[in-house]
Amino acid sequence: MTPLLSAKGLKKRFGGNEAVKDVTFDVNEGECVVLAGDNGAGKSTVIKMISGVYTPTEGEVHFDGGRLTGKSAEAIRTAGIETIYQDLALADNLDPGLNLYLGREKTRRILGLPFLAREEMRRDAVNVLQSLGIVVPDPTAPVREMSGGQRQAIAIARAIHWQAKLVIMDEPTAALGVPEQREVMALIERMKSKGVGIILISHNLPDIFAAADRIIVLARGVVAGERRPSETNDEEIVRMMMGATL
Amino acid sequence: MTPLLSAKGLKKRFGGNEAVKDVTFDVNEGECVVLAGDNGAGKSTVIKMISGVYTPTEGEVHFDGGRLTGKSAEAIRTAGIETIYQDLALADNLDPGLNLYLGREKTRRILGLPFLAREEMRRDAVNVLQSLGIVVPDPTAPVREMSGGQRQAIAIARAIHWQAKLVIMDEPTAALGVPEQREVMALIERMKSKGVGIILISHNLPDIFAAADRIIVLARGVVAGERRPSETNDEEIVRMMMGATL
Amino acid sequence: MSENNGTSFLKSLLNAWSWLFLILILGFFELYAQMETGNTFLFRVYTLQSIAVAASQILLLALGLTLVIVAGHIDLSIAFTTGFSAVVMALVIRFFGPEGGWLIVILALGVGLLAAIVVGLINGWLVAFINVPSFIGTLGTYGIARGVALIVAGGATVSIRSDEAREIGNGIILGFPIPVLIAAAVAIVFSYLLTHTKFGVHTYALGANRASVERAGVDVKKHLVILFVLSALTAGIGGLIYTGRFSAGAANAGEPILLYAVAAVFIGGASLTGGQGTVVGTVIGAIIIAVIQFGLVFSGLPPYWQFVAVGLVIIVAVVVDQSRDRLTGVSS
Amino acid sequence: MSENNGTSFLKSLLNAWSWLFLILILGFFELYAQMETGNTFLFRVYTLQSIAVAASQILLLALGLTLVIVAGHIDLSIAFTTGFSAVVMALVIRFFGPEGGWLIVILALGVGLLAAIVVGLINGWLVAFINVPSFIGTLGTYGIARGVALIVAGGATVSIRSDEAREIGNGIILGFPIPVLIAAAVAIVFSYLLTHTKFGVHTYALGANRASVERAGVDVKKHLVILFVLSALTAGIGGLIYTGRFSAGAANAGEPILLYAVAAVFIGGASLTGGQGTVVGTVIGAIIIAVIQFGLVFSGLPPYWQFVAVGLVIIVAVVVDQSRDRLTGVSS
Amino acid sequence: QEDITITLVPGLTTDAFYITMNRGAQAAAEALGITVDFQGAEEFDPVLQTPVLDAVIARQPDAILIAPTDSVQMIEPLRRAHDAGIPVITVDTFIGDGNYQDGAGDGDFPISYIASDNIAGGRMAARFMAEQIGGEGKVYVSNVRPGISTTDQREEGFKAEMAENYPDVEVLETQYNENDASLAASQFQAVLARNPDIAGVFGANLFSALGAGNGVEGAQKSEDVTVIAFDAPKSIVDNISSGVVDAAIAQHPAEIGYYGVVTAYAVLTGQSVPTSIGTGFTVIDADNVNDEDIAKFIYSE
Ligand SMILES: Nc1ncnc2c1ncn2[C@@H]1O[C@H](COP(=O)(O)OP(=O)(O)OP(=O)(O)O)[C@@H](O)[C@H]1O
Ligand SMILES: Nc1ncnc2c1ncn2[C@@H]1O[C@H](COP(=O)(O)OP(=O)(O)OP(=O)(O)O)[C@@H](O)[C@H]1O
Ligand SMILES: O[C@@H]1[C@@H](O)[C@H](O)OC[C@H]1O
Ligand SMILES: [Mg+2]
Ligand SMILES: [Mg+2]
Repeated sequence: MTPLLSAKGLKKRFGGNEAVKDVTFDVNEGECVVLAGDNGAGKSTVIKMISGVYTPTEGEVHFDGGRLTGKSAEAIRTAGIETIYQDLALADNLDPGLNLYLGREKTRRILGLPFLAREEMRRDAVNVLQSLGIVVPDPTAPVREMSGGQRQAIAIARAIHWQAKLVIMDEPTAALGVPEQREVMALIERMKSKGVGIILISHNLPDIFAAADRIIVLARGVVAGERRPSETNDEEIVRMMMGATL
Repeated sequence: MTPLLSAKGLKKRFGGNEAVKDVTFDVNEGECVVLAGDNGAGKSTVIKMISGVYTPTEGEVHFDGGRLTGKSAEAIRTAGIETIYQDLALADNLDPGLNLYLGREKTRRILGLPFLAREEMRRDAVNVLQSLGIVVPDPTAPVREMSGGQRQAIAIARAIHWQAKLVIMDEPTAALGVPEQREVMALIERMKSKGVGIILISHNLPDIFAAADRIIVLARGVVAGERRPSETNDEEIVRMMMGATL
Repeated sequence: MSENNGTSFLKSLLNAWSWLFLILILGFFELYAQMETGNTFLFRVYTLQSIAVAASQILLLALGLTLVIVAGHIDLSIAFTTGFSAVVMALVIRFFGPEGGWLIVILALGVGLLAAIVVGLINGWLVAFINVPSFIGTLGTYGIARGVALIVAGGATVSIRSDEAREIGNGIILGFPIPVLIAAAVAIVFSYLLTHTKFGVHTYALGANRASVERAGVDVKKHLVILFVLSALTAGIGGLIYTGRFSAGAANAGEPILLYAVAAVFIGGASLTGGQGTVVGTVIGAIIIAVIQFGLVFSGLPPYWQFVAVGLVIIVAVVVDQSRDRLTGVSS
Repeated sequence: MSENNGTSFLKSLLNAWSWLFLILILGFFELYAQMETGNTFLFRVYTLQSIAVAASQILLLALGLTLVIVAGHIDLSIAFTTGFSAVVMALVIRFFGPEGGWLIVILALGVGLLAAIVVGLINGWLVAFINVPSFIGTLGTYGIARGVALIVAGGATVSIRSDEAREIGNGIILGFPIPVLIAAAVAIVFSYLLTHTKFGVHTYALGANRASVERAGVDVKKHLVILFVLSALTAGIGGLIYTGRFSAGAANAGEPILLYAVAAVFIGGASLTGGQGTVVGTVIGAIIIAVIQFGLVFSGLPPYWQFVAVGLVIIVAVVVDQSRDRLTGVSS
Repeated sequence: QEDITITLVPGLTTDAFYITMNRGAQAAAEALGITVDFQGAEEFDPVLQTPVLDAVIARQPDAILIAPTDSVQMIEPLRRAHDAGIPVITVDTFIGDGNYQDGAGDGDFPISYIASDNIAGGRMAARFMAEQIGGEGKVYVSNVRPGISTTDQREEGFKAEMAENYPDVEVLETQYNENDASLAASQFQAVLARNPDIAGVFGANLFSALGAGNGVEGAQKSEDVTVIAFDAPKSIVDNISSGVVDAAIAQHPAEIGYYGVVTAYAVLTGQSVPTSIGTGFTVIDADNVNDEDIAKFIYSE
């Protein structure tokens, strides 16, 4: 079986600083790969090279039989990769419905002209958020006025609402309440069972062990090792994270 | 003993929406009070009314013998309250040193004129961050270029670097790696033992139980209850969080 | 219905404040006129037509600019895109002589618009592909369009004799001057674009957070190019109307109204940092400016005092707008 | 030393690019001059003085503006703050007659600056306390300052006869024209302010994220008022120099320079959204503009082509600046 | 008739020339016991003048005196005044061909044109310049910006006179200064750097002349370079006294304003008036600048 996604020898240099190098890994269909690592290890940088935000300094990414590297963020999203970014990347002046559909807005024709279906998108947003356990008091308000967790839920909703083949999640539960965190973990299970590949970044060890099929540990920009959860334990993972630092 | 801080009947209305009401609680010296609650419960809104970002619609806050309500953020900070905001509130175009000292910059006189002591502030920042377990590759770079956890650590450093009487922390470990989270928990203990009062907001139940002297649960903008950790357990707290929603 | 509760209903109600302000100043001038001269100010077709034509000339620069400013950019070059397209149109008409008829005038309009589009494409290319900040890029094309307009015109103005062109600039249909109808049509199209299409949503998102649209898979470069072309296009239409109104294409046609156009956009609620502003707001802004200019002359205030009064009214227009936020407690 | 490694050293080296561009165009004109006329362009005291004086007139509007733009705002009123303070100075001198001597001239300078400060205070108050967006607020005071200047002048210009005032505008000390010395002094003070003081750090932080400074306990309202006063103050100094140079205070003294001043700030690396820009950059920007204005006339390019050339050079100046980022891979 | 109201619309309101014209108009108004309003735009530009004119028409004055900002472009806007039954008299500038009431051309409807001819003024400047520089050498025109009809005509007259009568005078490219005296000064110095033998500058309006004069002074060339100014506000006259400017071509704006109002009054009271009245020029230079009878030609500012 060819992997759904394979990253080969990824390197990213910012000015004089090599943030990431020699990162190679695969993700299969229905598999959840966790990228673990200490702060500044390079996790977000790696996933941005996959989703098309950064062009790798070296290395390349293949997905679903095609080459991704060099393609635009647009093309990569169309190819079937959705991403939840650590900084959420929301349009703060728009409501949750428009944020959910950003780039793929629903329209309705009136006299042959397309009009945005704002209410419909808003309703969908309310529903998707509800399924994550989140209620927003005023769904017509811009997301600027939402709480930290509400904002994160909107970013999650945006990624899971589409039939993606691979979903990348950069610390998706960091701002979520306890029940919402559980919802997201359950969601990951459901997506896996539908054959969706997942790359999850998390600092929460219980979550990592619960969700991961494989754990790839980054330390100071390089892969420090790869483990299956059944083969390892908290302590070893933490030691690997620190590994290169010592 | 009079409490270090006491909030009485706080209410905040945004447009037509009452985000928070009737919130009353005290914090004593050397005590850590945890504000727990689901997403959107109103936790961040409460602490912003204390730190002076919002003016309460109703209610008032007293601190260390004086009235805080109506004072500027500047005056409240000078009175001895430091805050780590959920959105970090960093100046993205400045380096970690200047962010650490923002509003209280160190200067050095040359020919009688004050000059910013950039290097010194930078060195201090590197040291404080190191004590939190964080290394930034280039301390002269603006914080815009830092990872999520590095940024959060800078916000934490800023609050703990000053001799505050009360430190407010809104989800301070959300983006931190495992060892860094442990550092922050240890730090809270150290501050408590020095008599510093702490208001901690967190969604992490183990952390809440480890740090709290008292847990105040908010649900849908009102206080759903107050417990000492020894009197309660995870489940009850989660039930209280959901309480008002059911 | 569901979205018309709570804040949103309140909001739409409050957005009426700029209308209210406009009505207020109209009322003021009417009262003044009645008391001072015994004549009506407002209820004369002539006055309404004059104000509307002046507003529409400002508006044609301001409409495209609104989109650009909502997206967080600026377009200074419209000051001379207007003149460039006015001159080009006049040259085509002059080339074919006064007997050309409608066919030639339509050709001239087309060529004039093409000239404007070229400027827009250059702006878009500079900003989107070369990453030149829009302020500087469009200041550059401001100079270029100015120079080229003067060069092709062989001087400052190209006068023409064409009844058809004159009709476009001065004709009246059912009481509505043609320039006003054209500006209204463009305003409706742009209002539709900005509030009801994907393109509009992306424009707002672009102004708030470029990364949000980029990562959502929108082709931001293409979007920017279209924005600057639209801006050049409306400025170009302004130039064509100018040539029709004054029977001459003037290279300087747009320059003196640039500042008014920018002011209309900002009075209409836009902000330097982008992400805010509406076409309706800009329309009200342009009308407010045209009304006070007309009203102050009409009221006989000495010219230098008019500068002071215009300044005050502009500030008050926005203060009124601000106080609505304060009244409803939106700010902290 | 520690901060001079890695990026930072590279950065300071690269910031030399705008210098390089300046040197490039100077070199170009020199080469051209040698080939075309056999004369030197650059190595004449007289040329250098002339370019420096022109640059300093632009600079005095641009320096205060730099601070305002770094903080994420804009100040359009300087266009007429300059004229207002020029007129007020001339009126004071005229009032005391040509025999007033230095004492009166110094008094006139003081009163002229006071006039400017009043405009700055109003701007600051509007933006900081009334929350009027700076674009609109200062557009309002633009009109007010203009009207008031014309009213107090009782016309467009107030001519004076004062050898002392003329000395300030035209005197030369050790080869340096006094206006250049004054502009240089202001530039040094502002550069110190922006790079070495708390005030400067807060200005940058304000441009990036107002909440960051507010929550850090900085009195943002006071800070904004100071910024607008500084901006008015430098524009006012520009007006005083103008009155000295031309023996006449003109209400319009600053208006034609506004656009060049804004351009200098942006060529110097500032951005519409704030948080960026330096005094050194603005100085280079102003010199670049003065050099091309001088150089193009010198080169004998026909006037309309000069408009085109100025536009091109402005764009190229920034493209060169952009390509340095691309070369070092700072952007994605 | 006590209640006659006439509106004077200048090319722009912030210019000494028009301010002086208004002074003359007010003097006539006082003498005749009528009212003259002064209303205009901030720049010499048809787009700005048109809305002002529209509002003036709405006030229905008994007559309009106007300095149209473009001979072609202001025809349509002025036709609206004519159609509203308001007599139009143009001052300083004209519309169409400037020959009114002869049944020819588009802009034939104004009653009268009262002005000093700007083209003739330009020619006069050229003659004076040529005399000063001895009939040969390089000169150029320092001008505001292309598109202002009055200043464009002065340049046109200047160049035509030189071409026709002074073949040894070389007129270099015109330099446009945007009404910025500082830029005009630096432009002179650039022209000088290229042409060390430059002999004269014609400043087509106040700021062009002030700037050129300052540039000459800065280069310490006051002895060698002749500066001629068009218009004579006090600042220019002061510069003549101090030797920075050699001569000024003074129009007689107060006369224009005065005759304009008188002509309008005549029309309104049923008298016949000439379709054109020419007012003269006075050359002010160091020789006559202190004369008593020159003082009245100095513009108010
Ligand atoms: N745009 C950028 N420019 C310069 N350096 C950058 C940039 N983005 C990231 N870096 C640096 O690269 C390194 C890796 O950053 P990255 O964001 O990938 O870390 P991370 O593993 O996601 O950490 P965290 O867990 O804190 O989110 C960090 O040291 C960071 O400072
Ligand atoms: N500026 C604002 N304008 C309008 N509504 C707001 C604003 N800030 C917060 N709210 C609303 O008030 C409620 C409480 O928000 P708050 O940020 O206090 O929640 P929180 O308890 O901190 O949640 P989280 O755990 O997600 O951070 C939310 O429903 C939010 O949408
Ligand atoms: O100074 C000029 C004035 O004399 C003329 O008549 O109109 C245009 C002005 O610039
Ligand atoms: Mg990260
Ligand atoms: Mg919160």
